[in-house]
Amino acid sequence: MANLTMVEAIRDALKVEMENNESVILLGEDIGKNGGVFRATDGLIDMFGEERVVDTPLAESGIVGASVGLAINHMRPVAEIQFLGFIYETMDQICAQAARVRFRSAGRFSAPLVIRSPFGGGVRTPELHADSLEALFAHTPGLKVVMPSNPYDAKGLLISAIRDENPVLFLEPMKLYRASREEVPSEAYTVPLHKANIIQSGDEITIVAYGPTVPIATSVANEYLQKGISIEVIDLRTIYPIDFETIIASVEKTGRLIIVHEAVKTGGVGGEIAAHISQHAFFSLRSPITRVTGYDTPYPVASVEDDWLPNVVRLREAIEESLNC
Amino acid sequence: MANLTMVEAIRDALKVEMENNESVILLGEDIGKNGGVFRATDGLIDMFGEERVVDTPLAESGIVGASVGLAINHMRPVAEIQFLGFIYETMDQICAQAARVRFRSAGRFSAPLVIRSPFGGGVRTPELHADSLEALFAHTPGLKVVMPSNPYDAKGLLISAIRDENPVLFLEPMKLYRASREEVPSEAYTVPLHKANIIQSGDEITIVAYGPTVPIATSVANEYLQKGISIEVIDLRTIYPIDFETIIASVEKTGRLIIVHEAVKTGGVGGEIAAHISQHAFFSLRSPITRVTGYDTPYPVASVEDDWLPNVVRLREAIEESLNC
Amino acid sequence: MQILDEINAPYHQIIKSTGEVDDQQLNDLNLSSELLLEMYEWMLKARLLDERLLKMQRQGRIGTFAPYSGQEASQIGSAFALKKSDWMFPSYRDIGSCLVHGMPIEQLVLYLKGFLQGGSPPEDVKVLPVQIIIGGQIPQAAGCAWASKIRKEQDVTISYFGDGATSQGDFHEGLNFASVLQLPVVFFCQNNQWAISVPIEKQMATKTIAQKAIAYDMKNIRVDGNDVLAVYKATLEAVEHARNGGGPTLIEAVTYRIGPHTTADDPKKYREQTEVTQWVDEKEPLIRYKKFLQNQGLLTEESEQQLRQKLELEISTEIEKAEKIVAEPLATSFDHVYDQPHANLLEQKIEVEKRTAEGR
Amino acid sequence: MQILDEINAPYHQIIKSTGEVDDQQLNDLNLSSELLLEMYEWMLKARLLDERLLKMQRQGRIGTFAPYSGQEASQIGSAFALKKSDWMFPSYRDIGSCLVHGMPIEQLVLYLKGFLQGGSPPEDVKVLPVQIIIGGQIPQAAGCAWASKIRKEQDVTISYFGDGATSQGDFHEGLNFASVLQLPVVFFCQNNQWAISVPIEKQMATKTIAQKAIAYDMKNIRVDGNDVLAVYKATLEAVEHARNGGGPTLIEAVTYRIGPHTTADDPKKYREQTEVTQWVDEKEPLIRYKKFLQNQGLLTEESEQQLRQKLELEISTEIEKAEKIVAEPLATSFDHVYDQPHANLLEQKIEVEKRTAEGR
Ligand SMILES: Cc1ncc(C[n+]2csc(CCOP(=O)(O)OP(=O)(O)O)c2C)c(N)n1
Ligand SMILES: Cc1ncc(C[n+]2csc(CCOP(=O)(O)OP(=O)(O)O)c2C)c(N)n1
Ligand SMILES: [Mg+2]
Ligand SMILES: [Mg+2]
Repeated sequence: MANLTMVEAIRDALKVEMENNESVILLGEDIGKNGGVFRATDGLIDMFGEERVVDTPLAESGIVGASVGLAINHMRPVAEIQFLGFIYETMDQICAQAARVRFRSAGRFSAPLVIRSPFGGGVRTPELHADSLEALFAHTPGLKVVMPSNPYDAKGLLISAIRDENPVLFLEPMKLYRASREEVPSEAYTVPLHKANIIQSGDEITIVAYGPTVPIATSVANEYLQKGISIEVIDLRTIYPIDFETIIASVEKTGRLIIVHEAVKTGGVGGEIAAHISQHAFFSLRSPITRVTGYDTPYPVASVEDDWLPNVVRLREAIEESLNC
Repeated sequence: MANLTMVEAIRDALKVEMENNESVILLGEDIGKNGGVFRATDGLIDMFGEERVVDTPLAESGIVGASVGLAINHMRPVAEIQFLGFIYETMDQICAQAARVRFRSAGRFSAPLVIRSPFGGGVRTPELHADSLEALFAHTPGLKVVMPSNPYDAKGLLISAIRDENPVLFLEPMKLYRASREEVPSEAYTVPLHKANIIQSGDEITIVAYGPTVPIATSVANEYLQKGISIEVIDLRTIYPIDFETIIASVEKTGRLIIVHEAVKTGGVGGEIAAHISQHAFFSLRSPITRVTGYDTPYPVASVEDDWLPNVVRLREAIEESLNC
Repeated sequence: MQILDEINAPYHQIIKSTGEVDDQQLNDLNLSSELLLEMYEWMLKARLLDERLLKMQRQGRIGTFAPYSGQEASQIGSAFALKKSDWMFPSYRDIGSCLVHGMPIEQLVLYLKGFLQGGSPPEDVKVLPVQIIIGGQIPQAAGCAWASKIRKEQDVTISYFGDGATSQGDFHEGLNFASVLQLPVVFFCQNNQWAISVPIEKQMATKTIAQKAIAYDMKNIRVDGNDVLAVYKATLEAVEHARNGGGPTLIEAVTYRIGPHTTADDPKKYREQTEVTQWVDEKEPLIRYKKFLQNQGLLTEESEQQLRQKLELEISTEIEKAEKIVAEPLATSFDHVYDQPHANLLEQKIEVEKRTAEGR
Repeated sequence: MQILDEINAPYHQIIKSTGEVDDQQLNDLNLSSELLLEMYEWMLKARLLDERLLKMQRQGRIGTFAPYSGQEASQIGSAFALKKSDWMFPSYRDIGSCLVHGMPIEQLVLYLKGFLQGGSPPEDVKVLPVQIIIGGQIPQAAGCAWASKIRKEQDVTISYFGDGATSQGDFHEGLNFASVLQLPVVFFCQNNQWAISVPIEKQMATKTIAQKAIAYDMKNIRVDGNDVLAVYKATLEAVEHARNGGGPTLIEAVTYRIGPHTTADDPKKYREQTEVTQWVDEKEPLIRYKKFLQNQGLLTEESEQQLRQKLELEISTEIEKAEKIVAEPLATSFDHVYDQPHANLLEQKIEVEKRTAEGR
């Protein structure tokens, strides 16, 4: 056990898996001597050498393309895309290539790779560093998309992702990198993929959150608990494929659902959840499903980003609306 | 007036706009002498010369990147991406660049360009030629996404797109290119963007379709009309921004909604529509909103694609389910 | 640029288009008669298959198909330079290379019929499914070679692509990675002068593709792509260079696409038939090589006829085998999205199975 | 490769790092004393601004910022070669060039404060907002130049980027387009030896960036990027070449990033301080140019002190102006997503305005 921040837990996961499995290599921009711009790979080059912790040229499509080839030829590449806003450069190699190697070859080849990437708002980064782009990948069969919200999950989910036989996009909320510390086992352990986590159970309303919005959801839920209103908070953990079972079970109990994410509203993952639940828990719903999300604009400049992001105020309003409906 | 197929109507739109506006130029792969792989630009090089109908090198990011620069410097580029499956290569230049020029510069610059691209299933194309990827762009503020379902709309919508002050993705359903002929005015005319079209009005159920699924929806609606059940069919026309007003008004009348699209279900535009309508017409809904879409797999090989695509059979089933709920 | 002409000067040929032979190089290559004949056999097989597939396409028995007639010397010569354990990343047009590297004709036909099975070569055949996205396979090939290098295995990876592909960002990123990391990979570009309707002059400002290697300080070879022996020699040199730790090579094989881009294409829209005739007359790879073999006393019209019949039969047998096979139903696809279908996918699979079973 | 050394041989310098001057070239340039001094003034202004911004960042008055100290000769020299009507596509590090081309300091400060107004230069300043996506501006610059060419206007477009950017697909695609279409564009690469922590040897296998132009048959110039006169001369040559219809040029300005990559970066993690000291000692652009001006009798310690004070004052005034400005509220952003907000967006805007008005 060690008391770790999320970014330390991520580093720890990489370390134990590199120890466990020779095939695991890391590649990306500035992940070597520099240890990554957030230090997620700090020190790993000293432990595992330049051959397994590789500073690549500055070319995201090249990084993912090379990872596809590495994975086809039986390595376990863990690539870092320095910020998720740069992932657009790699959409072909992720969505048209990595995600389809297995399908295209009817199972003869596969590309089990992991792409790690930090993202998320509220930390005053330059343009295109904060954008939540998970929805682009939740529309791509063949991929898995995972997002931790705390140090323990981060390590366990990342180990699961590395061991998974499919390409996994592992999205790391920057704001949570050093937001808190938690006891994390030193050895390898896994947290299962496509299994949502009921963080807090409750009867009157269900909130589905993931990554950076989980702390917002739990804090508001605690607030309401004081007032005698019990809210169920579900941390999605895996964004794709979505664990609808857990959400449906919850909504069948509470009859109300709010989804909270930082991504732009239209076309976001919240819409998919709302659509699915509206259909499959139609007769359990007591009020309309609402979404508390980023607005339908590009992620704005730093001076106003806090007004753009979902926050406790907006979540409270949604809860009131839902309860009074 | 001339009796035109959709692809001819598209060519006609390009022609009249090139005549009307010197700034309009066409660029893309094989659009010159070859007239495009579907002949959408056939003959235009003879009318307007090599300077305005340009065969570019084989590089989609370059094509869109150059179009952004052309548009910033006051041209009206209409780029062709040969098949929508290749658009992944250009996601950065579309989503992180074109869509943000105006926002980034607080209105000082803008990039009014059009990207035309054929797509859609049922025509036995090789891998990645049939994929419906509109949802990726319906999550990108700053863009507009347009999709015609008939020759008349194709011309009018494309002219609107070219005249629009914002970047527009204009998606052309291959299957409909030559599926039918229709009287199309020879002169320039516009069909407004972000305005859905009620193709057939009805009382008992609303079907929202767009592009290649519109004929399916209308044919089933006609079938039901014979049986005395009236179905309202809405052709979305613009996929983003979505004309929710029209859909809500319809659902408030019918109480039932089915959305039909070829794209993969999870994360598709149907989810967004279902989510929005579930929320905003919650108390009007008499049965769960359902979606008839592609399955959650990559677009499959040609021998089985017809089983994968939404069709009249699956739409009928959804209607029965909805009516009997 | 004067200097560029020097860099690109060595345009490798062994059998000139006039039929003359560079005896020195031929002797150096030291090929057995069997091997010389075998190469012809594969070239002819490839050509006959191409013709057959074209016919099948016209009859609606297979889908869209990209003929490769005219490029057999490039495809066969290069594939002959590989070991069975080497990796191949082909594009849609590289059927000749795939054949030589062990891809059964049956398999190729299934692919062209749009059957799920078509993408899955036998276990011991290290040929990736053909790449549709122009250039997409290039950084992947670099990555595959990287894996071999990391594990200190001797396998080399070869990536095939066309002149048009050199315009793609992935070409650049892949070559840069390979050169920085000194990977055992061969980038084999068949410059067939056309990318659909776009001639090479509109594709690039350079006279050669080989010179693009200078941007990566990479070994390059420019070779007559219609001279199977020259291609074989060039590729062998590159492959051995890679195997010995020398790093990547860019090969430009100068060749010509005699047929349409695909069966959906009409080249009359954009190129003069005289250009085609001229290439064929002057440089056709099979005619040239056949003449050479005849001059060497290794082939007669008669033995060629026999070979032709044998190959036609082989092709027919394989096609028949393929045509007996039933397409995998849609439901099977669902098993190949992930190693295990997730809950939602399973539900959809069951729906599809039910629908199929009920014949809806 | 011998040949490459020849291609890249002309490493242009006018003022050697030892302080010696190439009189021949200097005379040919035929610059007035005013212009020579003006260049120094801008270099100094850029340097002083850089230092000030770094301080402001440390005090939390602006956000993350990418210092450019050490690159002033490249940035100022190149921008001096432009006409006001030429277009500039800068990256985040090209503040010096932006300044010269008319971007007010006030504007730059607003950008760094994360204010919406920061992205919008005055109407007559043809400088695009700085590009964050490495290489993204390169094909855009080609397109912008293309528009000028189509309309037969005389404007040239310049695109700035770093050594790391040359690895991106967009670099390749942009340069290929520009060379095929013979566009009036200058690709100005500041090779500052580092891409964050990645040294140039890990970025590319080539010794130079200039040689990458050979892949496009493009004019190239390799210049001492710490010699403002050499940079000016090289860029002027490229700009005039473009203006006269000669097509694009790739310039490699060899320079050095003295400071951290950004204020969020700690270079001690990955580079030796001795390397920095050595570059500064041998090649620092301001010191070198100051010496030159002193030798020419155009500058004294005293006049330099006066200049410095003047510039400090100017900078302070601009910063004060900027700091008096209030950030545009979030709601204003909604007006710049489209030319007209659509229905949904308008609804959201009203929600935001209401929220702001009610202080929630
Ligand atoms: C990324 C991408 N863009 C466009 C296409 C459409 N397309 C298929 S083949 C082709 C031309 C390719 O030319 P080249 O690389 O020279 O290969 P060749 O077909 O001549 O063998 C094009 C444009 C594609 N398949 N992928
Ligand atoms: C597409 C993309 N990938 C990665 C980054 C993160 N990043 C910002 S600057 C930088 C290094 C750039 O190096 P170089 O091109 O040499 O320019 P310099 O910073 O040295 O001026 C990186 C990797 C980015 N902004 N965009
Ligand atoms: Mg070609
Ligand atoms: Mg640099």
